[in-house]
Amino acid sequence: MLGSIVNLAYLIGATSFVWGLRQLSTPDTARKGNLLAAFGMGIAIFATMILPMTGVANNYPWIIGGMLVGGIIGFFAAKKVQMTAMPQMVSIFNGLGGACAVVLAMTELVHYYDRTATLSSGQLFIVLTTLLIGAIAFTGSMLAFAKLQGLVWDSQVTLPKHHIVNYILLAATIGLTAYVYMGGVGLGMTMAIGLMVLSLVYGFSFVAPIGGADMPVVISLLNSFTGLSAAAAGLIYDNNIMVVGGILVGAAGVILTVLMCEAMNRSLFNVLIGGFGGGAAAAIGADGDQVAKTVTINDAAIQLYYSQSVMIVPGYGLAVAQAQKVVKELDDLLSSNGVDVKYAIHPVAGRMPGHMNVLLAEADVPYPKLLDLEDANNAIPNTDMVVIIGANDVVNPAALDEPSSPIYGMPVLNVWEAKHVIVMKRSMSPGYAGIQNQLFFHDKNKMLFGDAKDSLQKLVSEIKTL
Amino acid sequence: MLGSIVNLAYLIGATSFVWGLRQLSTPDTARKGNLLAAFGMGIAIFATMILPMTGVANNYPWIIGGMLVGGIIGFFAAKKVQMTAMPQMVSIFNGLGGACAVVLAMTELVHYYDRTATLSSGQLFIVLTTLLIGAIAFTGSMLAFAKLQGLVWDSQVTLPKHHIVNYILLAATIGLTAYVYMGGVGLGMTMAIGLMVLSLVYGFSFVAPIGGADMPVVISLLNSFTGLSAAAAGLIYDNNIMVVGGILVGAAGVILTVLMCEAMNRSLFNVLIGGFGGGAAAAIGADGDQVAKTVTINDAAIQLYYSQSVMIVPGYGLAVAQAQKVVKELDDLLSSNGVDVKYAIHPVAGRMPGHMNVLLAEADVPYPKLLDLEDANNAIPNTDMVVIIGANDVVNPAALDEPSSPIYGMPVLNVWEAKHVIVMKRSMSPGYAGIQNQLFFHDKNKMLFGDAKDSLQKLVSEIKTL
Amino acid sequence: MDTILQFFDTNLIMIYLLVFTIILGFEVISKVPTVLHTPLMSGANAISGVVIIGAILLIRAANPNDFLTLGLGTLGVILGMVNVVGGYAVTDRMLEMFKKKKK
Amino acid sequence: MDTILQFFDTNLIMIYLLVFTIILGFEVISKVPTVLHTPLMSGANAISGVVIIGAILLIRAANPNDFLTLGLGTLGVILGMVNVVGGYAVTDRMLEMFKKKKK
Amino acid sequence: MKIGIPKESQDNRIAMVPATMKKIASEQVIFLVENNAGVNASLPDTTFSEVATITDRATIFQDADIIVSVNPLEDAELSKLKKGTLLISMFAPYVDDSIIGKLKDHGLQGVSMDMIPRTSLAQAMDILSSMAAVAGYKAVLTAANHLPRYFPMMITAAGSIRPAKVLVLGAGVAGLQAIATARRLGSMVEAFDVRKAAKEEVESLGAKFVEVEGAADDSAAGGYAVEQSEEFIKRQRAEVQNRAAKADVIITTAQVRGRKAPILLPKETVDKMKTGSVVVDLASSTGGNCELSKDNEIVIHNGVKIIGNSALASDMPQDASTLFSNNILNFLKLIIKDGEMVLDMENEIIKSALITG
Amino acid sequence: MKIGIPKESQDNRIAMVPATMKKIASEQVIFLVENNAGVNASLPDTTFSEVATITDRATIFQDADIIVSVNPLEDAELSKLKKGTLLISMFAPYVDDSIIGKLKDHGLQGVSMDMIPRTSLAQAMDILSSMAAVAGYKAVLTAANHLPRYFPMMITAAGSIRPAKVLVLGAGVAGLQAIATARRLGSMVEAFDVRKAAKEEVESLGAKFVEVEGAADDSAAGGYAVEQSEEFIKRQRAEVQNRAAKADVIITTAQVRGRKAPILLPKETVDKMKTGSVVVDLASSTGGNCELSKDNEIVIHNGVKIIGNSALASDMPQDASTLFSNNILNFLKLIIKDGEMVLDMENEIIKSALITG
Ligand SMILES: NC(=O)c1ccc[n+]([C@@H]2O[C@H](COP(=O)([O-])OP(=O)(O)OC[C@H]3O[C@@H](n4cnc5c(N)ncnc54)[C@H](OP(=O)(O)O)[C@@H]3O)[C@@H](O)[C@H]2O)c1
Ligand SMILES: NC(=O)c1ccc[n+]([C@@H]2O[C@H](COP(=O)([O-])OP(=O)(O)OC[C@H]3O[C@@H](n4cnc5c(N)ncnc54)[C@H](OP(=O)(O)O)[C@@H]3O)[C@@H](O)[C@H]2O)c1
Ligand SMILES: NC(=O)c1ccc[n+]([C@@H]2O[C@H](COP(=O)([O-])OP(=O)(O)OC[C@H]3O[C@@H](n4cnc5c(N)ncnc54)[C@H](O)[C@@H]3O)[C@@H](O)[C@H]2O)c1
Ligand SMILES: NC(=O)c1ccc[n+]([C@@H]2O[C@H](COP(=O)([O-])OP(=O)(O)OC[C@H]3O[C@@H](n4cnc5c(N)ncnc54)[C@H](O)[C@@H]3O)[C@@H](O)[C@H]2O)c1
Repeated sequence: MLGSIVNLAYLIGATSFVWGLRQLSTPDTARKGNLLAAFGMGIAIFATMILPMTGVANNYPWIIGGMLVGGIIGFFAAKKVQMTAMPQMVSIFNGLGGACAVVLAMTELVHYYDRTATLSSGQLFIVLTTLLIGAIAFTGSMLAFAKLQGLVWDSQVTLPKHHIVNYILLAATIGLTAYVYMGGVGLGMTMAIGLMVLSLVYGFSFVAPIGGADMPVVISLLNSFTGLSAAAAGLIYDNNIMVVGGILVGAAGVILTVLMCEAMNRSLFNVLIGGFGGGAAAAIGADGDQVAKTVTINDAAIQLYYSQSVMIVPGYGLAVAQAQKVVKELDDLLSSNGVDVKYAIHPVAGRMPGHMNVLLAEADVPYPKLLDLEDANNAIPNTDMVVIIGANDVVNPAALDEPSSPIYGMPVLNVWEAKHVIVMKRSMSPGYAGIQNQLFFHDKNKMLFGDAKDSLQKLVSEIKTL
Repeated sequence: MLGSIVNLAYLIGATSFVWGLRQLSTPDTARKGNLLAAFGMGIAIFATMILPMTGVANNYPWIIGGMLVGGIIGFFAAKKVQMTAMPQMVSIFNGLGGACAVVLAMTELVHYYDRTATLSSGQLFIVLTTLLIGAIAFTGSMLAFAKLQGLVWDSQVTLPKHHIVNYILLAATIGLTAYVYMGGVGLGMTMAIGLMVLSLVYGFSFVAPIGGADMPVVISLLNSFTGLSAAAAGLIYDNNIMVVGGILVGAAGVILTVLMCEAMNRSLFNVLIGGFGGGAAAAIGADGDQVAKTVTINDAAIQLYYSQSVMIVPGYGLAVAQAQKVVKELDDLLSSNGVDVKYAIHPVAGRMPGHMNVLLAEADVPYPKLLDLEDANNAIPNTDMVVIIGANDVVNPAALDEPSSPIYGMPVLNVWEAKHVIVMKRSMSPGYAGIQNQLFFHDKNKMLFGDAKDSLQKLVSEIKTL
Repeated sequence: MDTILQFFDTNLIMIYLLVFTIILGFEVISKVPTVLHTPLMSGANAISGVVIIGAILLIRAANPNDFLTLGLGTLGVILGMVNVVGGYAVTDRMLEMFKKKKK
Repeated sequence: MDTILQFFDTNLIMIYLLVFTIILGFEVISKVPTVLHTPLMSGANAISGVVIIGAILLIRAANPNDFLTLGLGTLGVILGMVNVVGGYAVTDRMLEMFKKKKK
Repeated sequence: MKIGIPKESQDNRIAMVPATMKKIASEQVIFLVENNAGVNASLPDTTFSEVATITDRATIFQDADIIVSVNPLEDAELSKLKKGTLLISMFAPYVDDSIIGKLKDHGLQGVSMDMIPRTSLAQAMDILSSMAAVAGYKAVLTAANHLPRYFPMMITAAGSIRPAKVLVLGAGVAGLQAIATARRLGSMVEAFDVRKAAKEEVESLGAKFVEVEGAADDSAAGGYAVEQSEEFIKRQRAEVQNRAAKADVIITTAQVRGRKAPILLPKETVDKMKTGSVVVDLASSTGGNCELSKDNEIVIHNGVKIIGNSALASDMPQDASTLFSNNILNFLKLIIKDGEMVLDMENEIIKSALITG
Repeated sequence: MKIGIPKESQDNRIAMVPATMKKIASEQVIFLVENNAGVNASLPDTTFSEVATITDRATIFQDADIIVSVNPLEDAELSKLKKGTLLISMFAPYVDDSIIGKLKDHGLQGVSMDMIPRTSLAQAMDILSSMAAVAGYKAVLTAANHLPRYFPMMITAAGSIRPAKVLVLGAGVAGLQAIATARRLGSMVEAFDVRKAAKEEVESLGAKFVEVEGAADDSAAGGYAVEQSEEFIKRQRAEVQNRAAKADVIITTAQVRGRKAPILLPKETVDKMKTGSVVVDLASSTGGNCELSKDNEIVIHNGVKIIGNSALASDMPQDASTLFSNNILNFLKLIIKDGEMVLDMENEIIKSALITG
């Protein structure tokens, strides 16, 4: 009877995982999905506590103690972490999951080698797999965390010809695993510990050459590993929900990793071969030793969608791209979602007096939305996002702080006083006045390269999916 | 060994079903998906032929003979059927699947009652379930076919208070099932046949009151039933792929049914309660005994997308809805897909001379796309689709053929000479001249009710998904 | 009640499988564009022709002299086969329409 | 080879389940908007904390005097619990951002 | 049959243009065009040579069976015509019906194009519509040319210019065309009319209809409806005066057939307008919608220019003539069968237009 | 310090408007405005009363330290000024530099606003830009008013009117503004300019740039480039003449500083144009882009109206004055520090503008 209830609870738990993940993949239901998955986990843990086991000591205090400690640590870590440090946190959590699998596997091996328990050859295989995958997930995640947190420089953890080193390490690890598997119970604990160490080293070395910008992809992949190790551990304990949950996460993790690569326009292979990762993305915006950060359409869409106020700064590039109607579409879309959208019209934007007025009137932007220089500069400090569409000279801070600049003294839009700035243009090339723009390298600024109409159209589609 | 191969084949077959269905749900891959599912079915059938069974006669000639006959019938039926008669065909096929389940269940019962085989109570339950569901799917589908084919009038198959009759029938069927189940082997074949007949009658009666326009929804639901009956039959034979395939189709069918209802803006309940179905949809466009056909956004989108040439006829309604920019979007979308889009501007469309010109110029429609009355009337006979957006008097055939009409003699756009016509307006109400428009009841014409801007926006979104 | 529980416990994995299959069925369909409703219905219908396997098994296990069973079984095979072959073929024809364009 | 075949045949339904679970995993994720990549990763990570169940089972079955096992098991519980609780909590925080609007 | 086209004395238009004549000219239907009749509409005599005989006014008066003109001939000239001649012109008998008597006295027949019913069917001959459309378009151009300010908004290095506010009173054909044109030029346009359908029509051009807040009031049922609605109309009138005082350009087109045009802009409102603002009054020939306007004159009051002009179509003579000519053609097609004139009094249109019938 | 604003003799504009004066007027900076100086720009004397002293011309000449005017004062008046007075105006020394000597002879200083460099920085004082923009806008309105045809397309019951074709030659500030305005009015616009950037600029306003097919030719590398490009330019010129012959309206704005304006419309081209078409030549003051145009005159050639007017901004005096005034204000801010005039010759702008420096 109790057994059936536990079975049912597990079934419910597993279904909650599936349905929770499903809901997690739609913005509207994501939060509910997370709660559902958490509920499934709660049920599964509770069921495991009451699962009928004959002739065991239960040792509940140990369990409950451990749960309290872990729960509190996890809870506060999650609450305290900065919004911007989320990916790191996920990476740590993931590593701990991997570590848990390692601990389980090692415990089994301890019992196996001191002959207090036996393992069939199939079971031994599973235990070793758990160990191997869990260990890689553990150290890999920890290094990923360290990189994201800025605790290490990429270069400091890379050896020359690192990916060859990695291949060798991987071969060694797999070889040792096979050896331990074949060796049987006579081999002793030392070998097992050796295997663990080697796996841990490989996990570290695997992540080492991959660039900081690619860390999210790596974390997702390692997350998939943790899932697989949990599934393997589930096979050890013949526990359905561990198997199902682990496999589910394993599969989802793989797909998610691929999707994340796609979103970055890279292949998984390209990311994993390492070394190029961090470099490639940043190179576009480089100028001497200054680097302009770029933003993906996706991130730009989110930032816009969740802003309170957006200021659009049109420039000559808007006219060249003939993007005025798409701008209006973006405006309508954001406005209908409660974002306050205004336009900052610099007096000399474009190539003739009133150029921007002509374009925006054509797109039917209501006059009251257009602010002139003075009003715009007053409004900018309270603006969440400034979106600069093909403007350049009119937002160049050199006009204020670079006496040698030919435009020094010209009033410009002080866009950098807003919380965030996005510049849409096709390249880093200068505008009419032919001078470089320091704004592009400003802390608050991100570049969105491409033809303005194109970028805007993509933004609109992206926001529609939110 | 062979057993394992069969098992593997089944696994592959089942996976093909899942993946095939998945691919079927994206236009790009739909065809591949269908082939994949067919491949899965082929593998499954082949595996069933070689499945190791001890001490059986196999009777291959019977099987192969049956397969040849069925296959040839199915193939030629599918090839010969008119494009427009597809839903009917699907309905027949589905009915036959249900019939097959009925045959299987009846055979089991024959053996059960003549005591050449025994059934555990669980098995009996399953067999009866197969019979019941299969029978409903069978007659229901057949009636759905007949309705779609126009072989019966809705009214001819409805009794007064039909849904109450249905409830009673359903109760009787379930009651009899329970009785047969309880009765055990002593009850004899007659009762089983009675149950079959009752189930068949219920299937018929269940579909009877539902309107012709709702038949696709009903077919989808009955398809789900067939799937479930296949799954139940799979349990009889303890055959994995039948169970998995059947359940999959059962689940997919339910969701698809719900989606189809949603696309029609109706609830499943509303459809099934019957009687209102056909009526409600048609009532909108009714005028005395004439009925204007309506078109769904979806169908309109497909028709437009797959046209060679489209003529847009704007009228005052376009101006009222201020839909000019969305029209341009539709135009751009279609043009970029190789559709030749033109505009037919009637000289008195709108409420002032040049009204349409002002609007379309605002939306930047190039002048060469605008045809005046004469050019448009020359072009219309070679046009696949005419889309009339909030125009009325200017496309009223009464001007040509109804001497009593106040607009008799006025030149109008002879839109009915095109292959298909869609009229977008909010209701059946007349235009400026205050006279009814026979075009709305024309054979070639379908109405798309709603605010023009709204309808156009939906059309655009829909076409983007194609 | 007890039999049900027992049934549940012994067929646990099968039940997992059923539940997951149902979810898969939902999931796979849940985002289908309306255009594909009819072909999808048709394709799913073809899959439901899997019931033919039951008829094949029935015939294979039948006594060669039991003409009733053989006859019914063959009827089942015919019906099922029409469903399967016709279903796939008709779906394919419907989907042919879609291949025309696609940049 | 034979053992594998045998394993395959006896665990057939389990294998179905695994395959279907994998497909489900793919399917459920395949259409996620890029916005949700990070929260989804985080949520999936929390689920992978299900490994804690192994640690619980380990402790429950352990000899009360086998402190090595108990210790390791408890370590496992702690690690797993951090993953589970932290994972869900952090996901929830990320998703809080999204609730703001939505007509 | 001979159709004569005399030169207009006060107007740049010509009643028929060569392109249109070509469509009906035949051996039976011959056009006589006065020397230089089209020159002001940029249609020199050479352009007529293929379809018409160029001749002098006297010849036309003697020979023509039908005489088409934009404006009626001088009374004095009526006596020079053959008996039975059909005159087609805009006689505006609803303003002054003495013309009917005069025509009859001289044994002439008269078709007044402005009497054609305003139905969908007759729109192809509706000269009031086609001319009003030209007038509406021209009214805005005239205003823009007289306004010392920009129409569109301009944010420039030399300062920001707010867009001009244009108020259109009377949203008939001319008013709607004015709205469309003013919107095109980038100004902010508001409009007002008493017709019920006007609000929708104005909004169908993307402009704002002048409405008083609380218009929803009249959804209240029962006996109050009428009274409330009067109160509402009153408030609306007040609102119109308010908007007028703030407008840069006002274009008035409100006419009531056969009556003096309603005064929509009293002197007090003009007093409140900004210097340099412009009023174009298309109703000036029937008294004007602005109290101060004078027909065919520009009055400057307090720095506000009030342009009274009911014949703006004459300022765009070529296209106006083409449109006019097409209208005439469509009417001629109705009354000329096989080269013979047949005035079928059963026909609603002919019956209404033939003022001497 | 006193700044004097005399009334313009030939121009409706006024060099400074009250709204702008307010921004710089103080106890040290006092404005003297001549009686009725603003009246033609719809700025009666009353509007100045708060910020300036209204006085007569002679007083201004005697008292003012700076005199700002749109057009230069008559030579005869220079002697009436105090020595050291700074004159700010548009002297156009690149056309006739004798003015420099005259100013120096009378001990006067002269700032010519049209000498301010055309850089991004100086755009706030760039009077050429702001006035050219007004002129471009006005040029289209003028053309539309003179054209006997519609600008936009009209498909009506009285016939279909094709949209007018507008050709803009010279796509500088005025040309671009003309393009924008003509497009707004619904005409089909083409434009041409010799500057490389012009194509993109024209297209950025949605108009067509006149190009000969086969422009891709010059992607061919090597020594041929130049020769080919000349051949190409020739064909392009020919194409421009072609388009011109078909245009309803041509607006020419091409100027080359300090030189006679290039002839872009020879007589032969005008000969081929349709009767009733209109040419507006903004370059007429420097000889005109059209061979036939005369400055400040309307020439009618073969039914084509050629309107030579380089001072169209004066026809929209209020906004033109406002913009002019803002430009002046921005310049004054540069030279007036704490109520004192400081002419910092290190400053690029002042150095270029101070023609007597
Ligand atoms: N307003 C006037 O009257 C007038 C007249 C003449 C000159 N100017 C001068 O023009 C300048 C105006 O400033 P501004 O900020 O408007 O323009 P800007 O400084 O010229 O910058 C325009 C930017 O737009 C980008 N761009 C061009 N085409 C694009 C496309 N299709 N998609 C996306 N980006 C595109 C270009 O960068 P990429 O090439 O990297 O895309 C360029 O940096 C000032 O210097 C002003 O003085 C003004
Ligand atoms: N061009 C002129 O100068 C002029 C001037 C005055 C009068 N007219 C007359 O106006 C008529 C013009 O013909 P027409 O075909 O353009 O117009 P119409 O005959 O008046 O028909 C317009 C149709 O648009 C529909 N509609 C209105 N708002 C809509 C919306 N938001 N969305 C979708 N549909 C909407 C209306 O039907 P629902 O209410 O069912 O939606 C109506 O039947 C002619 O009779 C003409 O003589 C013309
Ligand atoms: N049947 C057709 O196809 C057709 C063609 C053209 C016009 N029409 C109709 O004819 C009618 C008149 O058109 P029109 O342009 O010749 O009208 P009009 O020149 O006689 O009057 C112009 C406008 O002024 C309005 N007006 C009158 N008194 C007013 C007041 N006190 N305050 C405000 N506005 C006032 C009128 O309502 C009208 O809209 C309109 O309803 C129009 O739709 C019909
Ligand atoms: N820095 C700034 O912010 C700023 C401000 C205003 C203008 N400008 C620049 O100044 C330049 C001149 O502007 P403008 O309007 O005063 O010019 P302009 O009035 O001197 O000349 C008008 C146009 O005519 C063109 N042109 C000359 N000869 C021609 C010929 N033979 N055929 C065709 N076209 C010919 C010129 O290229 C110019 O575009 C432009 O490049 C403009 O972008 C810069």
